[in-house]
Amino acid sequence: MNEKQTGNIVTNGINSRSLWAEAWLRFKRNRVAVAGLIFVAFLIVVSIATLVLDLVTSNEIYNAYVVKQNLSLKLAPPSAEHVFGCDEYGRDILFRLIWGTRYSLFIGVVSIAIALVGGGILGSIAGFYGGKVDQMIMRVMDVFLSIPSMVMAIAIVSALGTGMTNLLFSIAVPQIPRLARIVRASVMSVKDREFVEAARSVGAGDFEIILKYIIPNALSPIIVQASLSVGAAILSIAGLSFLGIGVQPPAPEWGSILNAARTYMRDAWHISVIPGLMIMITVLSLNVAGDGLRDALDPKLKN
Amino acid sequence: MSLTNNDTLLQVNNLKKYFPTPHGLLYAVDNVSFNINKGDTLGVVGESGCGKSTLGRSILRLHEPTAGEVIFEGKNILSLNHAQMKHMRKDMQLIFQDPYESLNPRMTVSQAIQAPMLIQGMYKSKDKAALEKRTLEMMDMVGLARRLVNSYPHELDGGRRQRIGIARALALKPKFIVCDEPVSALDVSIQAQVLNLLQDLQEQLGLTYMFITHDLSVVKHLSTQIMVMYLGQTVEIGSPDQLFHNPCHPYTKALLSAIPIPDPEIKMERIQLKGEITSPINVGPGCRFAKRCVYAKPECHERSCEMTEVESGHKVACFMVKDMM
Amino acid sequence: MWKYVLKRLLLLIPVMLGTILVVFFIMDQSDVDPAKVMLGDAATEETIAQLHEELGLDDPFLVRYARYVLNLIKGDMGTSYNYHTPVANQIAARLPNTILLAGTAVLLTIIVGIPIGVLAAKKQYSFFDNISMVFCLFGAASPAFWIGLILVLVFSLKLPILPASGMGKGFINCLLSLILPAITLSLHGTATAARTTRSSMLDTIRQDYIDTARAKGTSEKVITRKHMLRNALIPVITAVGLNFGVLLGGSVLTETVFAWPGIGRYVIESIKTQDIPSVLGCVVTLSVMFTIVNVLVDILYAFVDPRIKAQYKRAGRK
Amino acid sequence: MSFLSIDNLKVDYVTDDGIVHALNGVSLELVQGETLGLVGETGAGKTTMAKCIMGILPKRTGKIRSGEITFEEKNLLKCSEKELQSIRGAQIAMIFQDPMTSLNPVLTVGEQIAEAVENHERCGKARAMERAEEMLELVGIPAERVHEYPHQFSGGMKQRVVIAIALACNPKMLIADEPTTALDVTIQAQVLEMMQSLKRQLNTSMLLITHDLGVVAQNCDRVAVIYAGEIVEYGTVMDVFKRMKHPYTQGLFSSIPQINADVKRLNSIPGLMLDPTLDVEGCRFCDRCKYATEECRINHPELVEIESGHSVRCFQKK
Repeated sequence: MNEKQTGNIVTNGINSRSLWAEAWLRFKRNRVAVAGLIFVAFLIVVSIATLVLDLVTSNEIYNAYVVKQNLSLKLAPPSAEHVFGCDEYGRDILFRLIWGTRYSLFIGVVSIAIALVGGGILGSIAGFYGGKVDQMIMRVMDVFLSIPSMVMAIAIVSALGTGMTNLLFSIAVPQIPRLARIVRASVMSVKDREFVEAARSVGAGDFEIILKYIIPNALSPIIVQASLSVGAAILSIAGLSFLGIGVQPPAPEWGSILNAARTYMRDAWHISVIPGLMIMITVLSLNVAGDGLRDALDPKLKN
Repeated sequence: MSLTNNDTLLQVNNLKKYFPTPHGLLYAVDNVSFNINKGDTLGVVGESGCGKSTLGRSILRLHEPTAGEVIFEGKNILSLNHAQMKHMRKDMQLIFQDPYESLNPRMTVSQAIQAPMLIQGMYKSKDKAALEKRTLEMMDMVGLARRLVNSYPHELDGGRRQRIGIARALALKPKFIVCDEPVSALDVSIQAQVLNLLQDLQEQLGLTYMFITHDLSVVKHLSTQIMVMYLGQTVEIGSPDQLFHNPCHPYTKALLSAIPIPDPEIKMERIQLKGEITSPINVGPGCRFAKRCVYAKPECHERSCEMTEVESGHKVACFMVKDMM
Repeated sequence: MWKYVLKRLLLLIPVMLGTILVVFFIMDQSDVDPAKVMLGDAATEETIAQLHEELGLDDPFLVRYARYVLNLIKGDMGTSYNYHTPVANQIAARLPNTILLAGTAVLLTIIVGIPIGVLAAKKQYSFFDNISMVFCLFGAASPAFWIGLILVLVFSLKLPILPASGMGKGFINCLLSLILPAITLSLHGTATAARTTRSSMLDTIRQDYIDTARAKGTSEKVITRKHMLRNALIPVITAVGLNFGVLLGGSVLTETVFAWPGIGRYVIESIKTQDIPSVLGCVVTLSVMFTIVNVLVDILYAFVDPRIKAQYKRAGRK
Repeated sequence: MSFLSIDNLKVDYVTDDGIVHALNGVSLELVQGETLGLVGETGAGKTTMAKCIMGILPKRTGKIRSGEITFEEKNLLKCSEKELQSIRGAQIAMIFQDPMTSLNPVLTVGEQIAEAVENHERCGKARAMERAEEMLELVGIPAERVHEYPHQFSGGMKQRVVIAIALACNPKMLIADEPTTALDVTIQAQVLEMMQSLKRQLNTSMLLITHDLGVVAQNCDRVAVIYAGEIVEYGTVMDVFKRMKHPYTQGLFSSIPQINADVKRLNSIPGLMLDPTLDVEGCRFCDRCKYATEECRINHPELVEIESGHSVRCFQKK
């Protein structure tokens, strides 16, 4: 059965849907992916809300509940008052988790955005022009690729220190060659397609071709990869914090809560279990949303 | 070289297009010459790898030819600069083989038809009313229902998509159109619809076609002149009558004899060909068909044969042509 | 073919030089003054300047890089500020442990991940398929160090059957102490390998040549083994190879959690003591390991896929 | 005598976009030793029918709703997978449309031919390989190429290999699904000629699926025209080509440019093939038919024999 022939024939021009709209329809039918997306959206709302709250109350809540030590509650187990219990300084873990959301999301999203800009520029130049330029860029990328990303992040942080900019940088740089590869492959697969030649044959210039013909058609795999990379970035930042070279205490970053928890594992299991679950659910949501995007954007790949 | 007369729209002289490959130079188009008169259709036939598509794209400078001349209305377009070439593209258009590949999947029917006109500055994008009127006219002309104006290509079938491709090419009011296998991706019943449309448009608008195909029946049906190519070279050129009733080149003969005739009462007598088509990489001297030719003599392998006229307008590149006739 | 292998191995050299250049450049950005660290409290401006002169610390970047590479070839990675012994010795003592851990983890990835993927694809949409894909989703989303903590919590603290940290002496003890870290480290890779195998198998099932095989009366078992698996494994090899990089990064975390005496733990220890030559040495070692694995994967690839083998044959002749 | 007969075969595909009615009650007979041509356009159900006979319909989406396929007095649709395996390749073999994708890229052509022999004949590997070499020679490929991989062959050569696989066990029946569509004209002629002579030599019956009327005219004894999952006309080549009765068959003939006739303008069939997800009451062609009457829209015509051995599904042509 040839799909192209059996495809529905539009009877009414008004009902036409672009590929993006069709992808969105397909995405909406995937309940797991929608759940993932909703959870990610929820986390974004939470982190913005806490930021606004801190601004409005000039860190009052933050100081009172998130960082203030209360040794009488040291390692208190979950109770009605403190649903997830308290940590080694008697701070409520729920509060710390909520206020920690922003670190994971902010660093994850911003570092991948940086990597996307870098990788996007390099990859599209390599893919569009090909030849020697492509060779040169990709050889350099190969070198970067042969350094494991976590190892490179550790090297960058150890050399530059653990400031926020350095952290962003240490997560972003190792992702650049990976994204550059995806962008390059995607651009290359589009630029030789016949509709690009068709645009050339009516006299369209490079700029117009890139903007209207290549980018819209090369975007899907890039979006998918970027959404999956954010999950990977969140894992990296948690890892760095866990090693003590990421976000520094007393900031309630999830990985750094886990780092402190190690010492008290025997007496207070909840400190080590709950923040880890939080990281896992966040990354899981991003991954299922990303997988859903892939299936929706490229239905051919769906099994 | 024949002189350009008044009726000639396009003259191609010794056109060459070589591609470098890791295994050597690929002689995709090698020393091809021909004329097309205004309002005529030149059919270009050959099997895969014979360079027919590359020839079409080289004439339009979508591939930059290695050497030769393409004279369109008396101007050698290979000497035009970028801006002049862009202007020239209005007159020379291309219809593609695969209607699933040749339309930008992110553009609606109207966007696809309008894009060439905007690029060429025939209309300004703020000139909405005129542009839309013209788009609908184009859709009427190629037989696309107006209600499809905002449809996307993936919502349409192959025949309709090919009509968009034709409308896009015609939007610039070209004089000359290269049709690169425009119906070979379509089903038989749809094929006929599109072929008829192309014929009607030619009559209405006085178009000149170069029709590239592997299907000899289609070419015979449409063309006023037919050129047969083999591994980058022309082996025979002539009118459909001359070629089909008096084929001179052994390859043309073999090709004609290989077409299965849809009539059980006519039994085919096929001319045997040895081996398979190779690719024109690092070809040596001699006739490129010689290795597969049953009539080949030693000299065929040693030097290549020029095109010689066997009757008015009928040229063949074969040493054995006298024996063939 | 062997010519190709040789060529590929020779190509390793520029990639390694590039890798070391990048790592050296990153570490060079550190504002830690080696002379100050080495001299400790006894440092005066004079002695510092003197040491700078001695060590060539003020030479241009490329000169220092060249010196580092030349020393590296001789097996000299500088002296640890912390231990005051050659970094190379420190690394040599720990490298086998890291290789043991990483090797076991890769092995686990292959012998667990690939069969799960194959079975899931063969029984698409079955209970097993769903369960294993959920497992893979969780596996890929869990921070490895956290899984390590949970495993310790369960198997060392609650049910004390396995050692929580360190590397046991003697074969049995060593093996016992290897179990938890190896599982922790392999989890992410196993999940990735299973998912890649599954989707690659599903892709292969749709191929026309599977219909050809069915049409000649081949049994399903033989089709799976002979026709599907061999084709489906080609992308899996790439995935496992690439995942080795993630695994090496993860080894830093895993070794820290389990106090495994490997390079990963050493690098963190060195960062905390600002022992720059040790950090540099560790990062270089890990990167070079990954580069070598990548080349091995490339070569393996060529052996599995005759199309690629043929390309290389032709390239080799040229 | 009829040796393969299909009776009232109905097949649906269950897809995300709805149920596609691929075959809507196909009945067909193949006479021993003859070639039956099955002609139709994309989506008419040609390949579905071939896959049904072979029992290789995609398990998850392809659903056989009703019908019988009788081959030598056995209903193939009732056979167990084991029985089918012994029939496939040995009794009924199939050639696929695209030679580029129908061979397994990681196995040599020899292994792929030998596999068919090993499946059905109890002979050793060595004997099977010998047989593979014989088959290669038979289809015009030098036996020494037996150890080469598919990518080393051209399209025409690959199709010869596919034919060698199909004929390796001397099947009684051969299904050829568009065997030459992907090939150039001169190569098509070579392959068809070879198939004809092998068919005669081995006394095989053949079902030749194609959309090319020329191929049918030159190679078949009988023809069935299929439209939207139904046979609309069936008869000898002479019946169908010289005394065609169904409006669709007529439309098909007048819409192809013919090399042996001069027509100024083609008569195309207006409109498109019926959307296969729709259920229709009347004739499936009536929307495109210039003879259609009210009766055609309300009632569904049956396939009626109008002269000995020539049947048509049309009210207007009784």
